[in-house]
Amino acid sequence: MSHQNPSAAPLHTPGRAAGTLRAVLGSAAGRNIGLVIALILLIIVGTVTSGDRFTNVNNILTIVRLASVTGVLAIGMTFVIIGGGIDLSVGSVLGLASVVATLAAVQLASESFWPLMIIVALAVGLAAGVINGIIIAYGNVVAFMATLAMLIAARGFAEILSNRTTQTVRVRGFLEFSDGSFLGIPTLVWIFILVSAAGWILLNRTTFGRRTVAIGGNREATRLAGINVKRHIVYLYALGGLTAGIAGVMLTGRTTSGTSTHGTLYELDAIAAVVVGGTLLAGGRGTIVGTVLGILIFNVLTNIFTQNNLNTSVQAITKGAIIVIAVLIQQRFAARGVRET
Amino acid sequence: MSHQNPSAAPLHTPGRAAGTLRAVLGSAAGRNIGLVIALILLIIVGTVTSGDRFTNVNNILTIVRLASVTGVLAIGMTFVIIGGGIDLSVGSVLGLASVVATLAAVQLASESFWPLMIIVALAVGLAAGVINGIIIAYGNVVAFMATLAMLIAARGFAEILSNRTTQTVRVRGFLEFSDGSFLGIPTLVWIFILVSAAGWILLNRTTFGRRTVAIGGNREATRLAGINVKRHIVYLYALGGLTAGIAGVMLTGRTTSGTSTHGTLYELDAIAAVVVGGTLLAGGRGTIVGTVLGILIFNVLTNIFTQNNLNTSVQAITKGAIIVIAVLIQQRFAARGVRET
Amino acid sequence: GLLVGCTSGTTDPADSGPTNNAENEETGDTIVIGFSGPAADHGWLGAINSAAIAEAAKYPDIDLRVAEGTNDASLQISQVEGFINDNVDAIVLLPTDGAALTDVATKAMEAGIPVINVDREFSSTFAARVTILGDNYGMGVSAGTYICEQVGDNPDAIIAEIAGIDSLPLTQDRSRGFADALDDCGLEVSNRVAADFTVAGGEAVTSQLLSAAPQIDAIWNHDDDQGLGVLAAIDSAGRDEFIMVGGAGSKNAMELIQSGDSVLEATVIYPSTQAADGIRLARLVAQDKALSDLVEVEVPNRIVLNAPVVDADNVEKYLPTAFTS
Amino acid sequence: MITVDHKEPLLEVRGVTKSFAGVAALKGVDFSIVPGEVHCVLGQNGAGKSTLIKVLSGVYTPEAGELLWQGSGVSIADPTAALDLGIATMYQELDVVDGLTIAENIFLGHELSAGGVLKVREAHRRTRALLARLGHPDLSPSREVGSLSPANKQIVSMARALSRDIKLIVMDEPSAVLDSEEVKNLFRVVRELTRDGIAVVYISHRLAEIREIGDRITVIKDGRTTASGLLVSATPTAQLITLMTGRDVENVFPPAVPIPDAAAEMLRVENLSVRGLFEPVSFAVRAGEIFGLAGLVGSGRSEILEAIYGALRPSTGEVFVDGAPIRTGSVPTAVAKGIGLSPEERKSQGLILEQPVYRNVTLSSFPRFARSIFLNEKLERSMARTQLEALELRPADPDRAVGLLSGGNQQKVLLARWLVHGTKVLLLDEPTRGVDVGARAEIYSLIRQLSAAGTAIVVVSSEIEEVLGLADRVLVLADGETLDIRNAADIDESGVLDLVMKGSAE
Ligand SMILES: Nc1ncnc2c1ncn2[C@@H]1O[C@H](COP(=O)(O)OP(=O)(O)OP(=O)(O)O)[C@@H](O)[C@H]1O
Ligand SMILES: Nc1ncnc2c1ncn2[C@@H]1O[C@H](COP(=O)(O)OP(=O)(O)OP(=O)(O)O)[C@@H](O)[C@H]1O
Ligand SMILES: [Mg+2]
Ligand SMILES: [Mg+2]
Repeated sequence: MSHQNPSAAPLHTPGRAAGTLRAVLGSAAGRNIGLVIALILLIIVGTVTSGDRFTNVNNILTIVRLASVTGVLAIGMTFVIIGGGIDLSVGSVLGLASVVATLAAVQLASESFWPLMIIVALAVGLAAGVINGIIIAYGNVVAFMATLAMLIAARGFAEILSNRTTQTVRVRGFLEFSDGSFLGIPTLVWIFILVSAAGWILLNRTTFGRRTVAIGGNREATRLAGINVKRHIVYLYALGGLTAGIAGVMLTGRTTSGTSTHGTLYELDAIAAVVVGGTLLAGGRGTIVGTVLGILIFNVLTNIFTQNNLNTSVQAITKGAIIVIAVLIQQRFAARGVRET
Repeated sequence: MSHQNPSAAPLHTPGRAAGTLRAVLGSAAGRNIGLVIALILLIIVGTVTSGDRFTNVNNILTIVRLASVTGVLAIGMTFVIIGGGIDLSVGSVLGLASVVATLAAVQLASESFWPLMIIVALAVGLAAGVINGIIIAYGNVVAFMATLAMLIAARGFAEILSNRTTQTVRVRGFLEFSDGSFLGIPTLVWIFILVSAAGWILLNRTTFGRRTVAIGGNREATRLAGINVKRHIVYLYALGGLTAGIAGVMLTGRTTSGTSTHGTLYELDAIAAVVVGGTLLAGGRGTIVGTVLGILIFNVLTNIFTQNNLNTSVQAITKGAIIVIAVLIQQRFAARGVRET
Repeated sequence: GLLVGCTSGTTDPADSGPTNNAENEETGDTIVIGFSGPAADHGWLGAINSAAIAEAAKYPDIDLRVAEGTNDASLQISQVEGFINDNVDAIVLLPTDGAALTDVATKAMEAGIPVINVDREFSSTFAARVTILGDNYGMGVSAGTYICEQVGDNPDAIIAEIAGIDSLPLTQDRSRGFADALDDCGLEVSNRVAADFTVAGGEAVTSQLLSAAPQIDAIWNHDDDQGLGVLAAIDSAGRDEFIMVGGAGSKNAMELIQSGDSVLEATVIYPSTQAADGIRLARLVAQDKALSDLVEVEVPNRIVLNAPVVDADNVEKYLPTAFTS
Repeated sequence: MITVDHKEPLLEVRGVTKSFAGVAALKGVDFSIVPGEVHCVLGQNGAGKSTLIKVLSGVYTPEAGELLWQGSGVSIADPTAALDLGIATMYQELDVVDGLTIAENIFLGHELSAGGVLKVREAHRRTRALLARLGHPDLSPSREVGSLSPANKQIVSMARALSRDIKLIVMDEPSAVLDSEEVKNLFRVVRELTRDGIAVVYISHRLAEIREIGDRITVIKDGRTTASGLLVSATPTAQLITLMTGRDVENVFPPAVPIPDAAAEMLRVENLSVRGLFEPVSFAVRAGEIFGLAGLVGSGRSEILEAIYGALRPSTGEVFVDGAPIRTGSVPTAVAKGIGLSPEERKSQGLILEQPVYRNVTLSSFPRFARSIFLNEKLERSMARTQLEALELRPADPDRAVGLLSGGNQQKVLLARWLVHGTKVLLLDEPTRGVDVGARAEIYSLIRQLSAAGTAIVVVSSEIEEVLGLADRVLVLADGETLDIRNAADIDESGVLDLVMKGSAE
């Protein structure tokens, strides 16, 4: 979908005497060096402008806690995009999941059944994802439109279910779980870490990941290699929906409430992080580490803005400029990393 | 960017005895028959549910007047998408253009200089488009990110310029122009008609249009044919920006005011209309007629909802379903029209 | 709740009329106030922000931190967490969603930071030291009552409603108040559309509404900001057989009411100075001062602002505090 | 044949070098072209022929060396510069735009227009003339190119080159997608061009074609000219092969191995048809047998393979593997039952170009090295490596992106895929398209080895000679209809063509 110059599309070039270091640099990890540098630059800016208000542990936890909800979405989105698709509905499905989870909370026979809330939310996310996937894979509807339709429909559905009110969750067990922490790290951040780790393994160490990359790289060739491409695409959107369900639980915990407006425009944040993270919008290439770095970059940026009491309009302009610069830095290094091996 | 099944990608099969009628059906126009049918179905629904409240001239003018602003955006977007790109910034650039135009109105030495407002707005749109184009074509930044950055930045810039207030336009000449009509058709609708017609000619009858299709279809081959692809891409986004400027003028006239919130999320409406209209998101194929039909379908739909006093949540769900159905009908016919020739 | 007509918030503190209290105005210890509100993507919210900032600027003892306006509850939570981390002296919070921000506000309170809850109410009373609210339900009642007075003698009167963003609780409160008031005089809403608080949105839904309803007796438009678009659509359709009542109370709307040459006959005030009041109250609370003109030695817990109807007769009185949309 | 000695060179290339990311593709190429000659450039896959072509057409800027055009130095900075000089190029990768019509493709970049407005009628008129000249008056100028077969796309590409005012036309493997009839047509046009004094640079891996059309030859090996300006008439084929490969390549087709009588029937196709594409076809292939499908382009050979493989849903018929019927219309089923396909378009249908070689090899065989869903990458690499070494992949680097390999080596990767999988039935569609002589011989002997090891093989090729040389039995078809099945030894190339001509006439 992009005007990327195809002739500039980096292919692995042959390593002659590729030392270990070089191998790493040229690998997917190497492509993320540009991002790490961008992140470090931002951290320096934060430290210089706000001193230890920026660097203290609480602030860092604030940043990662905020990052974790869209982070989980972005992990699912990474798979969908690598597989050659896009999912505009995740934010809205998140909202729907949060509404259904809070409705479930009201119905709970006993407070100790609270994990049911989570299961229900995940099921809602999964179901929405499966519907997306079926419409896209078997109905041959272009992903952009199918998930746009789901975006609109899921929001409407959430409004009807919630009667457009925000429901507060008062289920003790759930709140303690979601607001708790383990080894000093908040539950939400743990979830993000676990989802990212699972995503990394799934993408790099399983047949599922391998198929995803193959489909995004050349769908027809993958089909002719004997892989059930349509079914796999359903799985991809199901995964996207599942992460939306997880994020829905997380946001419900974080805000102790469920409402149809939860997650509005989160799809854009997730897509932006994935793309800044070096995943090709056209599919076939991407990394989980890049996505995590992309998410961190955006959230550190927002934190720096708040710390420095910047006018929101100025923030907007700066943010626009920084997105372009981040993509440029990331590209520069992606190209270099590949060329050098 | 889509999960379209390449094996299902419509290929013309060799025509054996292709009559003239068949040639038309199989041509670009033929691909729009599905859309015409979808539109007729909607009109029937409208007539059945609302009778002549729906079919009366005033209501029809209301629909097309409303359609005209996003319609103009969608014409520009059609070019950008056919050329293989995407422009997320048009809504926000529209807002910026409206703010600058109203600021200009305040500065006018004499009311009779009002066309200056229009010129200024168009210049703003054009400039934003050129910046997009340069970043994308020469900076090799993926279009999605570059225009997302522009979306954010232009909104911020508009806020600063407008000081976040809505300026009312009181320039008589401008208001008379924009609220006027000619041969019973409102000025705004005329603008939409003219822009569409110009777009049609540009796409189908000029070298610019053919090169746009070529770049979207096979960028490398187009470069090898001796065409300056990067420059052309700048032109494409400039065109997108220009239509955003025109739409900015139109919305300023329509609302008699300029504000940074004008045009919020219009990019999605425009993209949705273009894609429902049969333009491939991947580029290389699309029609202006399809886009116009797509815009009309969405606006007739909204009108029917209002006529029937539907709850917004129900509207949302119905809209989601109708988008999917429209794309399905449109695809069915696109495939058939092609196969039959 | 205690009703206090409080519309003079932005005037100079030195001569702020009946609430003047020299002791309160005296510069005290410098306090840091954190302020966070929704994205200023709307005239009324823009006015909320600028009034708050302007108010803080008047007091040399206030150091105001303004977080990026946002419509994302999660981001706003992290902003409040930031204020807690920085250990500010008070927080003025206009939540994007009251329920969603309750928990973090409670944490701030627990950390000893008084929270002033503005406009959209938390779901727990422990989450705020002071709650200052506009009266959304009351707004609907005021608008409905006014319309009943004007057209109530016609039992078949066609009443249209142009709501704001439908998924916001405040919109539902307004609509409920409106419906209840109309019910009192035997009327009901026959056509209802919802816009999005933007000028363009107001224009778009109104043009559709007008063609859906060829004859209307009265319209209530929830928001004067989108009202600009509503009026543009009405003008362009050349319709004037009805009366219209606005909402929020923008300067624009009041000027039109004053001039009397449009369908807009009245508007219901929804004060845009709530956050500015919040800043003042935060200062008083943080400096352990009391609200003047009350015998009570502490600032009250809950202040609900009035939602008066402005029409040609009393517009003079309200024009000076109206906000520019 | 013309004599070239006393003609002024049109274009001289001296010491041109070009490298990609530090890897040299051209290390010093010299040759010169005179007006009116057909100058053939030969070399193995990856020798640098296409890179050289792209230097001439302004796609790449050489790092060193010079280009002399009619005696004076020029720099060809971009495609426009080349076209302005009068150099038109038909690239190896089909370079047409699917969404445009034939006429629009032909005039892309030099549109016939008045102030930017297209002169459609004029363009159509001239397009018709060009197509007629190329022997295809049946093609309509307003037909969308996406609907054309690869062969017809090549015609459009040719018409495009001819639409310019040219002095030199460069053709990079134009015959790869053409059948023998089309190639004749092409040669007729080439002869017309040279008669008018236009020079032609012609690249092909089919040495017979060089013999037929070429005047002089330049051989490139590893980016260097090893011989330049050889007269075709004076150079024996064996010498050319040695120049190209640095060794002798003999016995192009390996001898057939007799099939043991006990050999089981591995593949049986009964009454298989796809409506509109081909009529019911039945045949059986035994273990150790190579079965060929011969016919002209568009006769439905690829579709038969695809229907067997499940990539097309058959309208009628059944497929049996090793005696048992399989569910048709599902690729995963076919693969699981032991059928493998090496598709016609290696790049777009066969390989994931950006991915490393080993992943392309193992794509169809996850169960062999994955435990549930978890990959054992060590095992995976070693399995891939074993096969790649057996096939003598060059370079033998399993981590290299497959898109960077030469055509012949890419073909080996596809063979390796099915070797790792251990298929019983292997369907090969154009297995040597674009593959050089050396690699061709290797692939032929690999195919024979595979069949000797008990695999049933079905092979499709547009080179009838190849089908006949490889196969034990051939099925001849025209327009989707089976004409005959014979032992390959009982028929020759002209016999096949006679059958086909008679078949299509009926
Ligand atoms: N764009 C590129 N980037 C990197 N390497 C390239 C590129 N193009 C070609 N090469 C490498 O340059 C060498 C020469 O390639 P080239 O395509 O010129 O060979 P060729 O002689 O045309 O082969 P074939 O007969 O297969 O067409 C090969 O090693 C190839 O991998
Ligand atoms: N791209 C295409 N789109 C639609 N129909 C096609 C296309 N290519 C070929 N056909 C039609 O399909 C039938 C079989 O074509 P195909 O080219 O696959 O046969 P083939 O014998 O495999 O020839 P090839 O040598 O090109 O592989 C013919 O009727 C042909 O016209
Ligand atoms: Mg080549
Ligand atoms: Mg074929």
